Amino acid sequence: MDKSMLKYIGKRILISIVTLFVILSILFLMTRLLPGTPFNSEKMSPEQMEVVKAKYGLDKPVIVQFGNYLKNMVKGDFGLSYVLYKDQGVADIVMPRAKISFIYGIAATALGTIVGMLLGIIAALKRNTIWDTIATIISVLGVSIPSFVFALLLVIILGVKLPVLPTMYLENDPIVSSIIPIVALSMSVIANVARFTRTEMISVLGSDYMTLALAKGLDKKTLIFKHALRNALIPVITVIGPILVNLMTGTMVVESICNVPGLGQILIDSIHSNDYNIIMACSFLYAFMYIAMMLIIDVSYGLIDPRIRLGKGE
Amino acid sequence: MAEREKVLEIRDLSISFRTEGAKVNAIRGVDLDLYRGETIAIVGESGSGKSVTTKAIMGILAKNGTIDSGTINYTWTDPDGSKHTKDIVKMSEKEIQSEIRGRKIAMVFQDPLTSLNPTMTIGKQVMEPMMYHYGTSKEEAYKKAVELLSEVGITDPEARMKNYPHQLSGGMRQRVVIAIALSCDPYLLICDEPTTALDVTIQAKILELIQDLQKKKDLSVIYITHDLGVVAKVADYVNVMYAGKIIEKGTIDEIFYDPRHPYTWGLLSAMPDLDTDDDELYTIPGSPPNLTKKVQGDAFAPRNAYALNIDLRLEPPMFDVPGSSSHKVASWLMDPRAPKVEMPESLRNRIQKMVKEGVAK
Amino acid sequence: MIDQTKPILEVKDLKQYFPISRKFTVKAVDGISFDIMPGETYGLVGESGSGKSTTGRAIIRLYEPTAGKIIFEGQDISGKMSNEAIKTLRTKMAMIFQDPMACLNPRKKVLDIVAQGLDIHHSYDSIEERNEKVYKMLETVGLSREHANRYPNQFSGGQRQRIGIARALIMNPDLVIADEAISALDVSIQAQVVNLMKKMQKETGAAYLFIAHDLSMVKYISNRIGVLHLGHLVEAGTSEEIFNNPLHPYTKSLLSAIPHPNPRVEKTRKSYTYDYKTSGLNYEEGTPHKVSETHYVLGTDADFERFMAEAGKGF
Amino acid sequence: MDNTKFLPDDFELVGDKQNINIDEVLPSRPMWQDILGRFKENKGAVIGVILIIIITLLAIIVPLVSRWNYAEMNTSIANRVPSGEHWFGTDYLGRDLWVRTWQGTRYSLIIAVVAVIIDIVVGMTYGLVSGYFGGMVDAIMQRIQEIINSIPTLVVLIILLTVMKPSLKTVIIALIFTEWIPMSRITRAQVLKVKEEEYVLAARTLGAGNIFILFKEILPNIFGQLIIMSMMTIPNAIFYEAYLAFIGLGLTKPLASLGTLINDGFRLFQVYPHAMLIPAAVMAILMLSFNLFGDGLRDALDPTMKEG
Amino acid sequence: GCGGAGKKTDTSTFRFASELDIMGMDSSVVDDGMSFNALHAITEGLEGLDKNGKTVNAVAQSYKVSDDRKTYTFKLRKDAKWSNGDDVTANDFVYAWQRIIKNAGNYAYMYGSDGANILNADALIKKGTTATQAELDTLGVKAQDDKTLVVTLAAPVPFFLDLMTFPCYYPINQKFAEKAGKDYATKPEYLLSNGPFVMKKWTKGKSADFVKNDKYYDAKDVKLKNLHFDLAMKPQSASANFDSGRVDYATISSDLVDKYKGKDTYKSFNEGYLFYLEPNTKDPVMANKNIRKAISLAVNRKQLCSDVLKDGSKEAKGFVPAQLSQSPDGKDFRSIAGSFTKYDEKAAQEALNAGLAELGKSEVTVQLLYGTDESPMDSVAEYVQGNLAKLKGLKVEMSATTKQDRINNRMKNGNFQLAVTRWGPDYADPTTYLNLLSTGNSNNYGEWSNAQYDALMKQIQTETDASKRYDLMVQAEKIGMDDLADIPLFEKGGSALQATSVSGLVHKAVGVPYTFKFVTLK
Ligand SMILES: Nc1ncnc2c1ncn2[C@@H]1O[C@H](COP(=O)(O)OP(=O)(O)OP(=O)(O)O)[C@@H](O)[C@H]1O
Ligand SMILES: Nc1ncnc2c1ncn2[C@@H]1O[C@H](COP(=O)(O)OP(=O)(O)OP(=O)(O)O)[C@@H](O)[C@H]1O
Ligand SMILES: [Mg+2]
Ligand SMILES: [Mg+2]
Repeated sequence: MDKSMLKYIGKRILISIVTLFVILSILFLMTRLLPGTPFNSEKMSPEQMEVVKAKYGLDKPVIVQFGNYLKNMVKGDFGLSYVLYKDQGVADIVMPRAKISFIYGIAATALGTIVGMLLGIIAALKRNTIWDTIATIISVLGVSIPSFVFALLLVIILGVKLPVLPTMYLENDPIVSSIIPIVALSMSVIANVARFTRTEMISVLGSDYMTLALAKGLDKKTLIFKHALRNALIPVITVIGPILVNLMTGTMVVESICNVPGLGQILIDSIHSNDYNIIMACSFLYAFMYIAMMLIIDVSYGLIDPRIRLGKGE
Repeated sequence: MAEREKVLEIRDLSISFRTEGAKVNAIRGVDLDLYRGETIAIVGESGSGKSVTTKAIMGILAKNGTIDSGTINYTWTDPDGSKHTKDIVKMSEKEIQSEIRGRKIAMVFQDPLTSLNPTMTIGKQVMEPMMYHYGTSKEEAYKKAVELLSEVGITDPEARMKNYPHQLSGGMRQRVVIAIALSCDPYLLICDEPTTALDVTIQAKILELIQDLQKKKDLSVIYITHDLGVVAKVADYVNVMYAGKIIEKGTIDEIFYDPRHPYTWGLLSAMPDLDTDDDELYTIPGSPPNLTKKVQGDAFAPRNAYALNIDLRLEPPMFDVPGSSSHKVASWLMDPRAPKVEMPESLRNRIQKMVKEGVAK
Repeated sequence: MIDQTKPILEVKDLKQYFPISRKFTVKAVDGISFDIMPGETYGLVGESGSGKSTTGRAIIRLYEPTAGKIIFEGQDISGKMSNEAIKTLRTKMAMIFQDPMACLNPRKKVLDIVAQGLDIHHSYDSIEERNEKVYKMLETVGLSREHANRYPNQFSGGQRQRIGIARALIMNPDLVIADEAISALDVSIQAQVVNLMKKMQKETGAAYLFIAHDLSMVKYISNRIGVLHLGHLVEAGTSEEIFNNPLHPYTKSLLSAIPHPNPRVEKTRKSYTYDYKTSGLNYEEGTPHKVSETHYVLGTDADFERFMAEAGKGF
Repeated sequence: MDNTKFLPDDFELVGDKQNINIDEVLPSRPMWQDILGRFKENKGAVIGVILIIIITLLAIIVPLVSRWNYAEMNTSIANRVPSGEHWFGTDYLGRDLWVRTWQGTRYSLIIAVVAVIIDIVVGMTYGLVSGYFGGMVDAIMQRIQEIINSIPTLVVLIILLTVMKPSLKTVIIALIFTEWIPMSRITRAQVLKVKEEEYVLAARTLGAGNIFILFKEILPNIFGQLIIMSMMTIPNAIFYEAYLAFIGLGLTKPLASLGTLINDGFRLFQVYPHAMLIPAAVMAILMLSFNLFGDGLRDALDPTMKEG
Repeated sequence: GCGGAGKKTDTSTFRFASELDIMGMDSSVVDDGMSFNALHAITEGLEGLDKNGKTVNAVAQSYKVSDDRKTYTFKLRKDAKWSNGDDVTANDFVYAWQRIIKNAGNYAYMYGSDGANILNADALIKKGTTATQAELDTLGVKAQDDKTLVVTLAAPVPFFLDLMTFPCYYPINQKFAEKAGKDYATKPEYLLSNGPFVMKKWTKGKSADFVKNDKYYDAKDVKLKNLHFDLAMKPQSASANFDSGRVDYATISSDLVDKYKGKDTYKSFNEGYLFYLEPNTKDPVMANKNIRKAISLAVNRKQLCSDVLKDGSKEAKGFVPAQLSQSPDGKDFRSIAGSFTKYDEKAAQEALNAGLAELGKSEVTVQLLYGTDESPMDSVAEYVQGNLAKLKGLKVEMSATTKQDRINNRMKNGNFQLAVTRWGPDYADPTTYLNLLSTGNSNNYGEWSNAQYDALMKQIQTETDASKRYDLMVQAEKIGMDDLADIPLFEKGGSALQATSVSGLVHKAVGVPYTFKFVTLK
């Protein structure tokens, strides 16, 4: 079992590496298809432009450029920023931001999952009552109101009107200053997870093993938290992965409202300015996260649900 | 016969369910008695209300169900010898949960494949009730769980404790469910079709296991099944249920060798024994009544080849079968004014043969 | 027309393996042979997991058999098949399933469920003709035309199973595989369904492969019976031979497990336990030994002698 | 019992007077009546439909009959709060928000419908194929999806921008790029569940081809669930359109959609909150109705639903 | 943290919020405003700015100009020191100036004929990274001795001294930079300061901290002890942070102006950008002067500024913004050149009719191109469209896109009709705008061409008499404006919130935007 698990993980990692490579190649090509070049200063003469291109090796054929890029990447060198942070190493620029974005994404997902599951459980237990309706409304609002609106509301209310929380990211107090953006980001997670949990919970509650557990004479709390939750959690896990990654890519506006130095803004800026290496690095990190997330989910799926033996089938 | 000690007495139990639009009168006045150490069987077609009755005893009716009337009196003896009787219908949910379920009454469900929590080890699931109800320490619970598992015939119980349900075969799972049921030393065990999902060889083993355990622990058992072969093997008393009512009850011999209700005749005839080679098996025609509608007269009348005019009008009361204190039948055919109706020829022959076989044994 | 003297189905040394991982393979069916004559009912019994369903499914080609031959109406259907062959197979062979609820699509009307075969093979000229066929079929299985426009969940278990039968029989198959067709039903309904199946057999002359673990029903309905254990056909013979003169210890244990609806006998009777591991038998080495023209038992020569010696001794 | 009145023929056999071989069955209703009946019993669903109808009517009628035009600007009355004159107030160019909101709702409704169609046509098909065929096909399709999901949409959109003109068609094309992914994942998961059902096997024994099984056996059984999911993706699509508009691929100004109204209003939110709150409220109500409607529809379509 | 909110308690720190980030601290590379601000806070060039933003000597103690106005000899201050104690030498300038050319920095063009026009710069710029040291040494900048720097120009540049305040002309300590190598200027520890402040901490994309530089020659004039930048802070966030007392100064977008207008914390200033409509004269419709005229007349610039932008933007009267440059006799260029814009709906309709008649059409459709990521361009475009929609016979289609696509794809390739665009001055001289209309200028996307104009521009380049030159520039602008080569819209204003305790912050529209040296806090 353990061995087959390891083998399975190994195989998945190999596939992931191939997938990542394909993503990188496509991205590399696509960045070159973006209109213009990284050097758009309207004030540069065409000759000067050629000089600059040569400086970064962008005058070479794309395939050669890609080869060089891969070579450097394997060494951990993501190249230099061409436009935004001119001539500075991309890794130094992107990594600290990635760290914050990832932490926020994970924290918001965790928070959203916990609250969402609670809501979903309440809705399932109090099915067709006012509680259920309230939970439904909350989850619909969660998906239909964008997270940046929540972020701004929280900033205005908690940060300005009754100043209890900082209105921006503070390096010396990262935890307190992260509350607002994380809460805002978690809203859509809450919504999605609540809905999903409700459906799952209803089917779990109706299952035979819950009846048996009930017949054992366990109280409600034990029933729900010891018996039902884990089983309801399994399908919920599958939705969390993509949510998490969406969160990390969709944080741009919330990041800017809460003044968080994350990946969102720099990715947009780099795309707008054709800063190839930053685009590549950010996208690579996202792709990496996404694929890693999928892998982790598949594996944890097997851990949480003993019925699923990995290595079987595939 | 020694003094029989009554542990359960159900009187006039009526249960209905609210469903979309209609109200289902699933149980319509059930009386049931169970004595210590004895086994009763409830038999009847699918949908006749067997499960609902037993779920009511456990207080685990579905949310949309209500007990409209009746009492479920449960009697138990404390270690100090004092006797107590309580009406489960009147008990609060909390009380039932902490007093009755699992502790005094335990249940084994039909489908062993789905009645174990797939994400919990066997060991945990067996240990849980003891630890929960009696605060047994983990070590002690573990010891007892291993004991229980070996008692229900699981080989290498220590290793199995760590297994998840899906790693066990159907028969083993049902044994685990039985072990769980027995973990808190209940007085009363309810088995709701415990072997329907299992194949014959395993069924036989499980039935024998329950019989052994019952003897060893002096359990009272309620058996729910539609398999008369199973009933024949395990039951002391039989209650035949139809459309939410018990329509015939008696000792096992009375029901098998002297059935009186046409429905019981049908049930007995429908099952081929190993010698049946009629061209066609006997069947009960038609299908059970729709319980969302008010039943007029005898619910079985529309399917009854021996229906009397009064059956269409009035519900028959429980008639005592003359010469027996235990045999009762709810059929107007028992009324002295009714024409004398005999059971079908083929059934009579079969019963005669069975009696002979029984004697030969 | 079907030659009444030749088997409609011949299964020769059928093997069906399922690879679980590179190292481990489930040998669900491991070399079984039997044949079914036209209009005959062949019962297949055995404990859960013995390979009964797998055999049925391999025959109807839901699986690609690992090895062996399946000859249906003179045609080898075990290897790659032409479209034509598949089509005849699909129309001439039909299947009835165990769980009457699970095997009916809950979102389809009975009319469309029963007409499925007709729809797939376009075996009608007009919708009226199609519907008429369905109505007739429904009536044959004891349902009425009014039922055609309902959904499966509006029926009782027995009625559902009749719908399943109607679906299987509407194409006039020559062979029907009934995989535990009655196991999920309660007694009185089992009888209804069995009666119906017998009636239909009389009318259409179809042969049945009747898979079940309820031996009393199997005995009642089958002409011949095969006993499967762990993917091997351990004993085969006519119903009488199997029930009156079981030779293989597994068959004996299976028979001993059947509960008799006779309390005086049943109360004291104990089933007989058979454990392959401790039995000293090895199915792989055994070959079918002929007891009579129709009765075979699996075993080595030595096993066979022992079986014969123990014959009739009961348990 | 003593006071029971007995009739003279009470104790005679009924005999052949009743035909005991007729099965009693549940009363039947035509399918649509059934669905409608179940739907109507669902209070939430009915409210949802009524709201959708009201919103749709407003979206169609208001821009036609209002005395304001959605594009007519008058900066001297910019950023007015709601009043008798301008029921929803005015925006930063002094345009009437009552008209603009309903005009925007119009487009957002179109986008919603388009998104649902894309979900169904692209996402569902992809998920169906991937889940149903499994094995290598599934593995490859999943990888492709991973790749698409991993490439920042903005990069794709900007490349698209160089070859496409902004229009509804472009929005649809852009939606096709990404909108379907969540749907395909859910469809796939559902297919994996359903494809092992016995009735699918039954269809196969009758010779059903893959297409028949996919569309006649599997799809009807997962459709309800998919509708719900599809409803959940509508807001994404609506905001995505706003994002496209911002990049230059969506509706061109002065046309608006609810998404762009919310985005525009958001900029002024601290000063003139009404400009965002009103379209956001319409959006939320719309979403709530869609969800209620979807829930109701799923339950109504499901003939197996028992409990309410 | 104690809730984090609350009022300012620290009176020694000036907290400055910026929407932009510091993109780099290497003066030979950077080209953006916020980096300029930061560099200017720690570095002094030859020339600097006084309290009023006027150019004054800084590292240069004095200078001498040759008669042909082509050679400048700077004497450097003796007490100008780097924060590591090294003297600021003439070689530091030579090294820095050569470095920007060798690095092919974005601002290298400022050395060529589009800027200071330093001898041989044009040729060297084209060589860029491939230029050898020997070639670089031909650049017109020499260290005569440690404290004497000689700069030779290819032609006289009237605004040469102003240019010397620009970061691209700042000195770099060669020894230090070479030792740091690739790391130079990437972290505070790899930076030297010769200005009022020293960089202490720098979190990219987030914040930067400076403290007063005690080694600065003019340290006595610096009252501010600590300077803190909050970087990349969006106006929405900046305003919230200003409200909660976390920042002392923040620029805000026009969306927020109504919230603060009238309060004493509200400030507005001239950003220096000119926003204008650029017609593509190669397009058959836009080639028609009457149509261009109609468009110009139809835009209500005043209302645009007061009702839509609200941030202190002013209606543009011509192609050269007001307050950019003054004539030798101290008059603003605009006041000399007069006004070329007007709002007159009726005249606009007449012009349009005339234009349509010339084209022989009853209606024309014009695509208005703008970038959505260039706020407030989208509001402007929308407003202009609303204005033009009032003209009968003119249909305006909106063509939104990104800035990249707008400039590099659409405008550069002539794939547009009418575009909203903007130009920021590189230096305080009208030619920074007027050059745009020269035939063959790489930024003349509309390809407007006029021989007379070109001749004038050539003349301006070589004219040494300042007032004559000024006159020529006025003439040139008139030619362009009369032909509606471009349709000026407004001069962008900026709005900011400034805590009442703050004074002495210098803002300039050209060159380095902010000077922090004179900031004092109450
Ligand atoms: N939660 C419920 N809601 C509505 N009706 C219910 C509910 N539970 C049971 N019923 C109805 O009550 C009746 C009796 O059901 P019950 O489960 O007791 O039958 P049973 O005799 O156990 O049948 P089976 O042999 O199929 O288990 C049936 O008609 C059933 O439909
Ligand atoms: N698709 C499959 N993949 C792997 N193993 C399978 C597959 N189908 C069946 N098996 C295995 O093959 C063996 C025989 O299964 P089969 O379903 O034929 O038994 P059965 O006799 O029909 O049992 P039951 O009475 O439980 O239906 C079992 O061990 C089963 O787990
Ligand atoms: Mg039941
Ligand atoms: Mg099977």
